[in-house]
Amino acid sequence: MYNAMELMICVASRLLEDGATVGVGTGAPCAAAMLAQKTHAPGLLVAFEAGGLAPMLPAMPISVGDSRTTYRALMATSMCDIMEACQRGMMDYAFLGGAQIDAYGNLNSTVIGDYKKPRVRFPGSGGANDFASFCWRTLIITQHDRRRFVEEVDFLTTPGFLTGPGAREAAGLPSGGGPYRVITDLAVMSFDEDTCRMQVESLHPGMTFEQVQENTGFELGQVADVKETVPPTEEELNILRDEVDPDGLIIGRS
Amino acid sequence: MYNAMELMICVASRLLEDGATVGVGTGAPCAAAMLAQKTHAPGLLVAFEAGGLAPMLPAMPISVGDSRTTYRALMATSMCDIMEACQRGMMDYAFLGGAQIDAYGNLNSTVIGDYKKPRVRFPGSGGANDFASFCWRTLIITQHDRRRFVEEVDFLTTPGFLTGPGAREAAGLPSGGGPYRVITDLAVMSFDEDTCRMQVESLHPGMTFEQVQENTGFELGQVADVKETVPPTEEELNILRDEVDPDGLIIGRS
Amino acid sequence: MTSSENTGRGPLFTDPDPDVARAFFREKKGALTDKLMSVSDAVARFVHDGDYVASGGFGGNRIATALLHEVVRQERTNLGFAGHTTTHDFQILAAGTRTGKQIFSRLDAAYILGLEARGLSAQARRLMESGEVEVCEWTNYALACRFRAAATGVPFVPVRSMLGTDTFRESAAKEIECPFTGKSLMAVPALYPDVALIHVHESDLFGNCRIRGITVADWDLSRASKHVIVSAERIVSTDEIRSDPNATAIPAFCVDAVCHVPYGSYPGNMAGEYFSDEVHLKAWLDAERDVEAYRAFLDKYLYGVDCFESYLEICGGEERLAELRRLENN
Amino acid sequence: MTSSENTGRGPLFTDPDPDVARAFFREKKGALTDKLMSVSDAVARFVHDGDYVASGGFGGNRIATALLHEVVRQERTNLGFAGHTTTHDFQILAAGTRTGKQIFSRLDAAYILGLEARGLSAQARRLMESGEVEVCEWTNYALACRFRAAATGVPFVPVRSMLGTDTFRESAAKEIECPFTGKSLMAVPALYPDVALIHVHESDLFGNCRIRGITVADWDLSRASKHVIVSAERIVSTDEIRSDPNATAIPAFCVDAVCHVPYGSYPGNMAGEYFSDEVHLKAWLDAERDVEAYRAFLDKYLYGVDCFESYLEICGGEERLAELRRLENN
Repeated sequence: MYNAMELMICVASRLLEDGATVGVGTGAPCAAAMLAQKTHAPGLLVAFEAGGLAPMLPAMPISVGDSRTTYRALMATSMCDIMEACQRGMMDYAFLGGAQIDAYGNLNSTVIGDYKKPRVRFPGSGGANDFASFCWRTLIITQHDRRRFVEEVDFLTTPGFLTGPGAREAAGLPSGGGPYRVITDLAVMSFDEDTCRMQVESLHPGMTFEQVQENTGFELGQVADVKETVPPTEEELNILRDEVDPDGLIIGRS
Repeated sequence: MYNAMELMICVASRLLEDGATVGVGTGAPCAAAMLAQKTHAPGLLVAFEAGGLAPMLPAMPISVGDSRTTYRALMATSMCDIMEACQRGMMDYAFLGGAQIDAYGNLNSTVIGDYKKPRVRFPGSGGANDFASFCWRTLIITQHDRRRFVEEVDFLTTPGFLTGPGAREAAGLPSGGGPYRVITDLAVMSFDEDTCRMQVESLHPGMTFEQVQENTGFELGQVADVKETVPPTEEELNILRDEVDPDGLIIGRS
Repeated sequence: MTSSENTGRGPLFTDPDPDVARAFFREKKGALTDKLMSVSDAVARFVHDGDYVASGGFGGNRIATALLHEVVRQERTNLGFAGHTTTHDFQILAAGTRTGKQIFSRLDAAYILGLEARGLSAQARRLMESGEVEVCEWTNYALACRFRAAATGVPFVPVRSMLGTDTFRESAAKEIECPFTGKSLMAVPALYPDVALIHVHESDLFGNCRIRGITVADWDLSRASKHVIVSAERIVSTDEIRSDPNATAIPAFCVDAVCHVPYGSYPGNMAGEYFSDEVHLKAWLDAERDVEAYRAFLDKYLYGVDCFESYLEICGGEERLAELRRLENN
Repeated sequence: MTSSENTGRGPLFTDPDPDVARAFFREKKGALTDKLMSVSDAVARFVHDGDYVASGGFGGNRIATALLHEVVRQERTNLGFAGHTTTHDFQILAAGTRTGKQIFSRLDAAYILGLEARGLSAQARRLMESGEVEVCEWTNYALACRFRAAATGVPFVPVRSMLGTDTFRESAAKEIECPFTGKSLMAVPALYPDVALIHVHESDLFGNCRIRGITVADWDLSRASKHVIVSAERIVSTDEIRSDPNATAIPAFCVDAVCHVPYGSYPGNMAGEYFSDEVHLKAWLDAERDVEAYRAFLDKYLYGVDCFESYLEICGGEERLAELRRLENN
């Protein structure tokens, strides 16, 4: 047995191929990268926006700038150095955490309500806007519900495909980037090549498309052959529980 | 007794006050800075464009990037870091070597003749244009003759006052900078505040204004009370010969 | 969508003019003078009401906690503040003064309120939702580049993020056209803080500093700021600095004050020295939820403390600090 | 005066478009693969006729002499070349091939021909006065900023030098107006070299490199270049690199080839290792004055040499190298 977070992390980790480079935040993205390194992608190069490059993570970092992010790292450098590796096109994946998201993968982590008089203030972009602007493929991992999956984000903090095909390039963003996969507790979504709108790629075991649509505030597409998400393997779960997150900080305490 | 180079170096060194910052090239400028440190300005902070900051120079550097420029230095850094200290206004003096020079202190170190078909090709700007653009006061040390002191430089490599009052600012250069003193084997020149043209500030012992004018390809001004340059003191000469340049690389072998 | 606009509508709190900054830096002399002073003297001399302040490190890592506490205790108000991933540093200033005044009223925000994996600060949220702080939005990289531009001595640098987003709309950036490629770029204006508070591993009396681990944006921040107060785990000799010129991260001519503060980043993490005190940070977060409990917490840990050494003492003193050293270096 | 013009008339040899460079960098994979190879293999694989080449270090300091010699011996032609204070490195390439062909035909020049205090190179002068090399003028800082722009991933950065001068007129820079201050600034276009030749103190098999002493522009150059060949005094283990992450200057993902070349900067100066061989450098300068003597010199020291180790041998071998070590470390 496994819980939703374990499933999400295992599914996410498989998207990171060996030899790729990925910029990650703390929490589930970092856990997924660590799991990938310990399974199929030992040569996955993990970068942290505050300056840590390719550490041998001894434990889950609490901050993307804490000293675990440079433990036996290949380099301890600056925020600009990491971000500029991304900006010049050397970072394959950005791996971002949960937020309000729309059909084009645009993210809000700034405010709920009107910007000038927000009902709720959130942290803001941090490095998310930079990562999603610069890295070739943005991966998003988040809970799936109608409060998060909305027709229009209250504030467009971090660019997905903006208004659709060609909009990123028209805005001046580096060409060829954009969101790649959204991994939730219900399904894995990709983006339609022609419309840039979110579509179901695979349904988690036991889920129907209708259930996913019901929890989504905009109209979802689906690929021609929606598959069932391959559940976590025994090996993945063991490594995740024993080596990646033994204290259950992210996957929950057992 | 002393030779012309010794005089020039001693006179130049006195212009560098304690606590000031100066960017220097190899040769006479570096010797002048070293002499200043060993006499009246122990706290003079010397920077080299390639990245050396405040070394305890064990000997005259051969290159502004050789390891002597970081011998027991406060910092070994990059060209950009040094140049940007200058660009943001933290370097008081730039100290440049000889070149073709006009009445406004504009320097040529690129070509003699037409640029496209030069009679003689020289090294070009190096860091001279940057130093003279960024540092508050440019000091120039050079031989004095009509081939060097010309009505119009063949190529304006490095900015003096360009065409005169306000021209630097109009061109976009940082305001308030420009050439400060020109030290030659004949005299010390400054620049008229109103016209920005070169004027004799002091004549070296035995020199007349007419002799200096005769060796100058443009009309020279002179300050109201032209003085005689104070010759090198015994102490200055001893330190220069024994500690700064014991091998006589710059002041000549004795 | 905002891609048709070309100027963010956020407020620009500081002057990006490099000639104004140059005129200031020209008068900044005395690289090689003794700058060692107490934390209270340093803050008294170099942090003034209305100043624009920036905090080094990364929110909860290598932050100048002692200096930040002192700013609160000396009741500075009406500050501007720069926050690229500002977490516990933000939380400290968000506490306000003992008499209930706000410390800062202008904020360049890239990441605020949160303490990353630890959760959100209730007090920071109350402050930010009060409408009492004027905010301008940025990204972490854009804000770092604003320091970079200032350190470089130019009024802006171009970046390729923020484009097409509301983050841009609420910023003070400007969209420009690249003269070489015709592409849209985001010009982010130079940010010259009045004063930076930076904690380092080692400094000499003059302010030549060494940093271990990530430098975040402090290379640029130390150069961009009109005044720099450094607190250091250790004071070393200038001979020691000169023995390894590659290790110097901040040169003395950028620095105005040097304070000797062992454990000066506590409860933050100091690379190679001590790990963050997650127990204390959690207590701080928890206390913020209840206004009364929070006031008592602040009285005990911040307002009522005479100096940083006393704070360390009531947080567990040497025993706790030794534990955090073990945690960092195991 | 040129302040009324707004574009330099010099040639732009390389494409400053960051999206073109991004498409290239996207395919550059395998940070953590073994890249150790011979100097001849590295040059054969990564330096092609017509490529734009940049040389690390500073002219006669920490230059990749072994790689430069190999470029000459493998008779590369029609190269572009970037020279910010290019001195002995320039002199090596200016020699031309054994069969009398020119190595480079396009040159971004900031400081050329001279060897600083040592005097001017007669051969470099002949070449540059022949009219056979297309030249674009820059300053040292402007050229460093062109690497900075490329490393940053933006098409240009603004600087405040070159303004109002003929150096600008003969450059490929563009004058722009600052959107914040209205001031004139010089936009210098990103320079993405096809290949950079960089000598370092230590590298692991993957290309994680350490540099001691000044870094000049190599931090940016290594990141800006599409391919990077590193020669290293010592090959160290990745464990050793990981033991001090602060010491890494170039990360492996920028590097394509690693060559183990002790004394690889000879006759240049290598900080902390060996001083420059002023006797040999003077001999080279002297030989250039007479065309016949120069040909014999090149046959002996460059064309007729099978590898860099042989060059070291005929320059005095271990005895001379030990002397240069003493000179550096006394």
